[in-house]
Amino acid sequence: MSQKIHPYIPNMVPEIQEEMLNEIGVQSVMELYNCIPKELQFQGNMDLPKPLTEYELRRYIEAILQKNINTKEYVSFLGAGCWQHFIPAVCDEINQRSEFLTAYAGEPYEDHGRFQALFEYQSLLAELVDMDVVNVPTFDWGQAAATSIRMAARITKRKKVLLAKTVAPERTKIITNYGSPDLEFEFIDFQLESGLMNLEDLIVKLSEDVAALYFENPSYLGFIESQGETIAKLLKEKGVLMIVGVDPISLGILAPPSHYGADIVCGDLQPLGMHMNFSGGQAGFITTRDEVEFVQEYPSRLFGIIPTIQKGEYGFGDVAYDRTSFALREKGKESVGTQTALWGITAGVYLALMGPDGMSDVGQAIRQNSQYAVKQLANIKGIKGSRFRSPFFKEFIVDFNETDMTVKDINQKLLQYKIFGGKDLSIEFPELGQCALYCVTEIHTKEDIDRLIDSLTEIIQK
Amino acid sequence: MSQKIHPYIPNMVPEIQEEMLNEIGVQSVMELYNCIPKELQFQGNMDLPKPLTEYELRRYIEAILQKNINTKEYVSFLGAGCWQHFIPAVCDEINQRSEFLTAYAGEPYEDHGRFQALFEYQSLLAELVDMDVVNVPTFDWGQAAATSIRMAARITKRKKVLLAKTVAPERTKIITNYGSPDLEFEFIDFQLESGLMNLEDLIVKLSEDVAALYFENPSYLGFIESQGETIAKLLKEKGVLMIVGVDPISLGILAPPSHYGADIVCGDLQPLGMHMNFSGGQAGFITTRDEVEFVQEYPSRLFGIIPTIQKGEYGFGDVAYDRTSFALREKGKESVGTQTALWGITAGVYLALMGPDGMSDVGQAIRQNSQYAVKQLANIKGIKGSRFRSPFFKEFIVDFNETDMTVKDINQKLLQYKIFGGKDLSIEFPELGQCALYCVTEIHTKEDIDRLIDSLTEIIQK
Amino acid sequence: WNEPIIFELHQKGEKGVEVPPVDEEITQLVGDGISDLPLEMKRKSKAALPEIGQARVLRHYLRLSQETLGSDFNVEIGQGTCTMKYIPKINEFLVRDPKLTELHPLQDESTVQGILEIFYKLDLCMREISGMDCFTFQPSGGTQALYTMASIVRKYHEVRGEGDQRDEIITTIFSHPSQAATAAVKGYKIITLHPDEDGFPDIEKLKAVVSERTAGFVVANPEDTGIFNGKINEFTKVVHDVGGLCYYDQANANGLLGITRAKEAGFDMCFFNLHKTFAAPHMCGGPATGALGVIEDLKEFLPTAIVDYKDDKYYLNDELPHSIGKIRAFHGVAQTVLRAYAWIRALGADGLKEVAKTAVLNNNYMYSKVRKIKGASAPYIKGSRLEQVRYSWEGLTKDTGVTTEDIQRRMTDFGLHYWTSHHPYIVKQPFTLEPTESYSKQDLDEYISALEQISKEAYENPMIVKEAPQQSTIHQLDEQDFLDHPEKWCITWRAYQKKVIHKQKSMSK
Amino acid sequence: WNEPIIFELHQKGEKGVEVPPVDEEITQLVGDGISDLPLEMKRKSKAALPEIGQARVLRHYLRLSQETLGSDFNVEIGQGTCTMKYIPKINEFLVRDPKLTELHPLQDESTVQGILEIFYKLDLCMREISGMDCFTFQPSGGTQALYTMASIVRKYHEVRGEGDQRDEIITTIFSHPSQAATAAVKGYKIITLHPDEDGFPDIEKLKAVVSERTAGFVVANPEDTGIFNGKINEFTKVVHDVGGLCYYDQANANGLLGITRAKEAGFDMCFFNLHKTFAAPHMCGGPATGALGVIEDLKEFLPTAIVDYKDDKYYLNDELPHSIGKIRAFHGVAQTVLRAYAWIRALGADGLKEVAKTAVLNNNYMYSKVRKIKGASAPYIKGSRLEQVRYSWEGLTKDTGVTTEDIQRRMTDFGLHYWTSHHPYIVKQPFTLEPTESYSKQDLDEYISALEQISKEAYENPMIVKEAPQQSTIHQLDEQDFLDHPEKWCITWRAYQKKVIHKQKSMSK
Repeated sequence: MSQKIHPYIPNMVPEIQEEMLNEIGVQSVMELYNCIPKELQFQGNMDLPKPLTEYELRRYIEAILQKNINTKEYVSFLGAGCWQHFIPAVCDEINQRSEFLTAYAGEPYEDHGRFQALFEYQSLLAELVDMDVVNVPTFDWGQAAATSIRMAARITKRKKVLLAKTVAPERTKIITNYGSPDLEFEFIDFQLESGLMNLEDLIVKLSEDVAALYFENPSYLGFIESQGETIAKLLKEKGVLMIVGVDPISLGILAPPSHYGADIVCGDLQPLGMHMNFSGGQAGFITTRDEVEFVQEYPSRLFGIIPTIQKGEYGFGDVAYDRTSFALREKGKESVGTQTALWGITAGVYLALMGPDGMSDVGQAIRQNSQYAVKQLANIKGIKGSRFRSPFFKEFIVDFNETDMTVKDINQKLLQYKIFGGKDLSIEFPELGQCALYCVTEIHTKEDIDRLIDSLTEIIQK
Repeated sequence: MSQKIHPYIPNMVPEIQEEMLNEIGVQSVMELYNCIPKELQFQGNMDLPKPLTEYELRRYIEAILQKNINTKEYVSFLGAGCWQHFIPAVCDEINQRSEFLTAYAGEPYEDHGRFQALFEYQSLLAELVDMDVVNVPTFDWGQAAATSIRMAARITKRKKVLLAKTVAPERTKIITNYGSPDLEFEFIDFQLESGLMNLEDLIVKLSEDVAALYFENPSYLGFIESQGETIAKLLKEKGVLMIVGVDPISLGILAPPSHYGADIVCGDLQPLGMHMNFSGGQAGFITTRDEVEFVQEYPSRLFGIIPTIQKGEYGFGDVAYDRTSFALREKGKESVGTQTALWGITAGVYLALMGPDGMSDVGQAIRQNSQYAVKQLANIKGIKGSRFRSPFFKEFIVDFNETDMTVKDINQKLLQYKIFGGKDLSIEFPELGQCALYCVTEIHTKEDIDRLIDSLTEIIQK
Repeated sequence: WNEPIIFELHQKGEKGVEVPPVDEEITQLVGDGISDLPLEMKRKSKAALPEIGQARVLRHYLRLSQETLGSDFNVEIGQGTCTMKYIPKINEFLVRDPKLTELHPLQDESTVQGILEIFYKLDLCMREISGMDCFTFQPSGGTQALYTMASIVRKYHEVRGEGDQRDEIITTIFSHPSQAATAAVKGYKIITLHPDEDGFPDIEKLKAVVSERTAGFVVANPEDTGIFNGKINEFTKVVHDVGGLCYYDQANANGLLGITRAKEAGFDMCFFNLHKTFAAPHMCGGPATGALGVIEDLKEFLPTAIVDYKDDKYYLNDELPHSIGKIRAFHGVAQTVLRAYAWIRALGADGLKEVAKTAVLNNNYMYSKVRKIKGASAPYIKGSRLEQVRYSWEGLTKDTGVTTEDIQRRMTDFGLHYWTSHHPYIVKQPFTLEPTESYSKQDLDEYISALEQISKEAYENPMIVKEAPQQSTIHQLDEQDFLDHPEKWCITWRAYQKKVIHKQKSMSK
Repeated sequence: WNEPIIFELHQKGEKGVEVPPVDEEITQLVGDGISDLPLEMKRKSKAALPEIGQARVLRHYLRLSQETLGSDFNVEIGQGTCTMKYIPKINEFLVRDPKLTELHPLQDESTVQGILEIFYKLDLCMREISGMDCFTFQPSGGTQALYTMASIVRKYHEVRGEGDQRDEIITTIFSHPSQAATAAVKGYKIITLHPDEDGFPDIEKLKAVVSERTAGFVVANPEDTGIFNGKINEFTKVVHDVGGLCYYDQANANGLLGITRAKEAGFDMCFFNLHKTFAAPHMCGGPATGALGVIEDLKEFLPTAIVDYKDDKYYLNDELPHSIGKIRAFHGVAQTVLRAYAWIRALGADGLKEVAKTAVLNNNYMYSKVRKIKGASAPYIKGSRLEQVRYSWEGLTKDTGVTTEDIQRRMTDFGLHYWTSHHPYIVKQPFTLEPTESYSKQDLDEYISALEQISKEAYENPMIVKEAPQQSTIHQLDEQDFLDHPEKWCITWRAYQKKVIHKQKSMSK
């Protein structure tokens, strides 16, 4: 029997192979591998499961995925860096378009649409953060923060970096990984009752060796850092750059960090139209003022708008390409490569749909729903919500210390109510004891929140 | 508070409305309705549920749809005119493309792709049925059959039509509805042990008043009508046209009706790449030889390939447009309008993917799997499968008369095993008693069929 | 793209997709599934389909899709009477839910409660919108809905013993041709009313033709001209008085939602095209739905089954004593039923009324602007317009020789659709525009300015228009008699091979 | 299309989409959610985003999509080193399953067994394909995988107390620039080896630079030239002998699947770009996955957590004593992990080997054909080629003045991609082609004939090429210093307003 031709490999057809081998002037395909010595050639066959036809594959994979329970089936209060938000259908339509899905690295001519869409993303996000320069997206918030910090170190030519202790521990790991061995890190304490930065600690640790301070606002723990202006003033005195990580969906109602003195603003685009995808929806952004010393330190691609020889026509190109590692290899600014462009385009679509009012409405809805949750939680005996007294956005700490139960136990019990409870903080922040980080957004209805309240009440009173 | 602008209605913006009213020269939009007298104007507000935002709508509709149980969740043996087959992902990709999804009735220039895709559909199906003319799809098989019959009546200028009694009763209803009051119908009996047409009855009823005989092959009841050539000979003697309805997915292995003398062949495209969609995937086709008296009687659009002024370039247009009701209103051939073009394009994609081998493989797989099911059913005491002794394709009759249970009861019990049993025939064919029409295709695995066997065994032995 | 015909991509041996394999045990038990077929029923040689790898098939059809101007891509207001409105993407995602796509129509009712609920709830909405008392969603397009109504008319009179006597149906010339065509299929003689000089249907002409032979009266209102017949209830009364039924082509009710209804105008039946008025996509020409509503007295004539609700359960009700039977397989196009319901739910009662008002505003804005274009006019000036207008280039053609067909081709160069008119061309050099509620003023201005520019071209340099398209996918068709001569038309690639390629070859010998 | 910038579509008052409303009871209870914010943290005025109706936003982005040449649309073989293969549509449908898209990464393990199973099973496949012992899918692109490997090298030496001593990483000039760049970020001094005169990496040069300062050696094989280094195991031995680690850039392993593996070549680590070798889409530049495999000894250095399997359950294992920590948030790009697994399952062991063989066959066919084109050549002629080749137009440029950049623009007119090379341009007037296994001979011939025609044009009428593109979406860019001068570059629309529009206005006063 002749070999089966695979639908993905047209040139398996023997007659065609024959023709091609003739053109090349060899007898068999394996002859072309003569350059690989026998001892390097893999002997035998790979031990892989047998191939499946398309229908079998679909049935097989779908059966595996059926083992998952998703956040449509259970109500979820998980956040902590990946959040459930409303995603307009138009976002999915655009990012599922075959053209955008399969585009790679074409030129400004045949990929004009890709360039324009990414330029527009940069421009739209620029309005949200109120900054003039935005990059083509990086991997995620952690990496964006790490790069922002390295940029600051290059700009200031200093090696020391201060991090707020409330920075997401996972991001801290990424930051310090990307920072070592070149940079040194030191942490700034927070106030236990509010989460706010301990300014005294900051003052002590500030010096003219410090390149930058990095903090997040709204913070990983949900509270809003309201001392931005004061912090900026302190930093300025020592020539230290202020880098702020931000959840962009807060910026319809919260002041963007540029308004209280941030030099570099970074964050994650996932809330702006990306499905959670078990964390496959993350994408980082970095924004700065349009100053040459900042722009030159970006490792990322930056698309700029330029004229063409046709009057009135827009074209796009790479701004200051020569700074990148594509051009300069190890002499370039860090490294650049495939990152998360499609999520940039999607975030652009999201912002274009939402407009100024939409972004303000969504911020408001998140605030209101999450405040409602806290208010109702406070009525449950033994639970303190929120633990911090300061205003918060979207996330907040629920304190279970008085219940004599662990967060782990409570979350296990919540599963029976078809609820994913908030993230257990007891490992990352042992000083808080049994606390959990809950997330409430615009997609939570009153019924969803009431169900949480009722379930927790039952669990704790049992 | 100002009125909310709906995302679907941009010109609700009051300032814009103002500008437009100025251009028109009226004070208010309602003034434009002055041509509608007060007594015709609807007073009050329509009593409709309150509007939902996109997210609410999604959650609301998805919750309703969750109440359904689909054929991925239960194994289904239902067919009877709508069948579960393998649908290549490429078919869905193409028919979900925004361009094809939202195209309407553009011209050969701006809609060149639509014209070409439909011309190609016609051409591909023509190869499968081995006929030279294929129409842009009609609503469904029933309507295609009805139109084929009316075409035959116009061609022969006769009024009497013979229908095999094994034609799907639902289609018979459509056919007779479309045929009345112009045509008269008479039924030809079948042989109870085989399903095959009773040729004696046919001979009796044939006359030179008869326009056409219509039968289906493979038939609604699954058996293969093997007397095609004989029937054709009988018809020819009286100048009667032979119209055969066919399941196109059988034609990879079964002789197309043109090979045994059919003048018109019709059927349903749903097996060729359409999801069942609770019957939203149906689409009819009609094919004939390329003879002017046939072509002129099509009511449907027929796309033809023609040159453009650019040498070597293909263009497309409407063949013999003047025969249609678009051009001739009530003098046209029946009527034409929006039918099922997208399913035609999809069937084209399906055939292009499957190729000659794929169509042959799928026919073979259906035959083998369904034969296996019958063989295993025969081992269950009290069940006869299949009831007819003649060869069948995809569907077959399972006879439960000896079980002392009704098909209805058995199907109810099968639901508990997560199985949709075959269609209950006891109403449509009371002469068969408690029989059900089972459907087995290439998507059924041995495990699926074995599960049916095991479940039926348990149910019947209880 | 200059994409070949798919057969030209054939490469023997390539494969587009694989069929799921048959279990080996099955093959052992039953054989190859072919050898035991009756010899005369075995296909002798495989179908001459092309063999093409999956990527190439995909590329082919994707390119063709890009050569198709869907309403998502342009200011789609030039296909009057058929204009598409915005088709919400959310609805398209909803209909792709496997909880809908993978339902079989014969499943036990207990397992399809969700989709039955959608049918039923849409019915409730439609009743409110039209004033009718019960809807069926079985008809899968406007022509089928019209045909169904004609069937109901016949059955109604048959049941009353007047089936043979009443053999005439009356319609108007500016109604869609399907109205006449479908009634004719149902065996009726068609009487067509022409308008009065102001473009209104003429009630005197109606009075002159009604009689005891009148089975029914079918009309659109407004008609293709966009003119609303304010005396419509007098028309229906005249017909009712002689015992006929009145049915209403509301395929396009864009301008009327929440404003006026079939009930108040005295109709016994009406239908809406869900792909026009209720924002379902047209999909290159279907599948679609003509939602058909009737008054209580006619419910028993509807095709079976309709969806009903009792004891907290939705069910398929086929107890309709005088049902005309079936008009389409099973239940209709469920996806489009869902789309329409979702659209109504996104808008609510106030939103629907805004749809109507904005459609009328947009149309009157265009009406005002287009009439100012040199060479363009709108006949029947006295009738005010609702949601669409049939215009005329008669002046332009007289002045420049440029016809409406030339302009149609030229509009392609602007990436815009443009439709002339149904036959017969009562209005000379016609074109029909309908802006719906979906387009912004900026969109309308873009369309208008394209018309303006073409008018300018026609007067200054008519060849640009006559030789159009200048930059479309393809060049001007060379029609000659390739479409109308039986020796030359090629409706399939195989016919083309025989008639053209083979001929060329034999000539070149 | 001549689509404006999205800000130009702004119309005050229009709305693209609505936010889900807050329950009125909630508003009553907690207020408006804004008034109680700290004053200094309240946004003073809304973001200056455009206001646009939904249909117009959709139309805008759909048009931009049509102006983007995805690999689905062309013979995508001109982006050597980055060439995309066929991206199976079935996989795209699988990743849209809400059972994947709606998973939160912190859900209880019992509720994500399905996706963990996919991660684990892909790991098993990758082990077999590479010979490595454990994989992580956290790195979300090739550069991040390379960076992760550099981090592991550092950690490895630190744990052994040689962190400071070993500060050099060795690479080659025809390896991807990211290899050098990422190691530099990790604080390493980079030593770059140039090839011998036949294009092979030079083992003598390697021997000359290794020492007790050598931390690691990173290389692609074959390199961008398409030339395979058959002595690679000698290279790795040289490095191992001085105590360094060897890691392998297998971003593109198209020609090698089932033929040769990292293990046999002596590597300690390797990574595959799932979007190159395993047919995941590139999505305009990510998200992606660099699947990183290590030998058993290095497993404890991987970023946490990896997916493991015990007692019939999949779980997240973060007990890696010397883990470098985290490289990316949570678990990586789960969709692409699923895509790669689905692709492997569609092919099986034999299919993967066919992939490699066909990729090499296709490439050598092109290699043979392209060298026959006037003005084209392939340097380093003695090295035979596997899956790609870096060619040169040096001859053509000398003869005609037409450069590889001119040809790049001209290829656009044929609807084809074409990529020159990474910097530095060691090969003069370079272009790099990689046909992969996905394209048919007919496809390759189409691409080759475009190159032939351009060569012909260059010799006969070079202006056609130099002034290209002739019929692309836009005309030639007017670069001047708009991209490199800080006063002129405009990275956002608001910068453009300030620098260009505002200036124009003030000049025209």
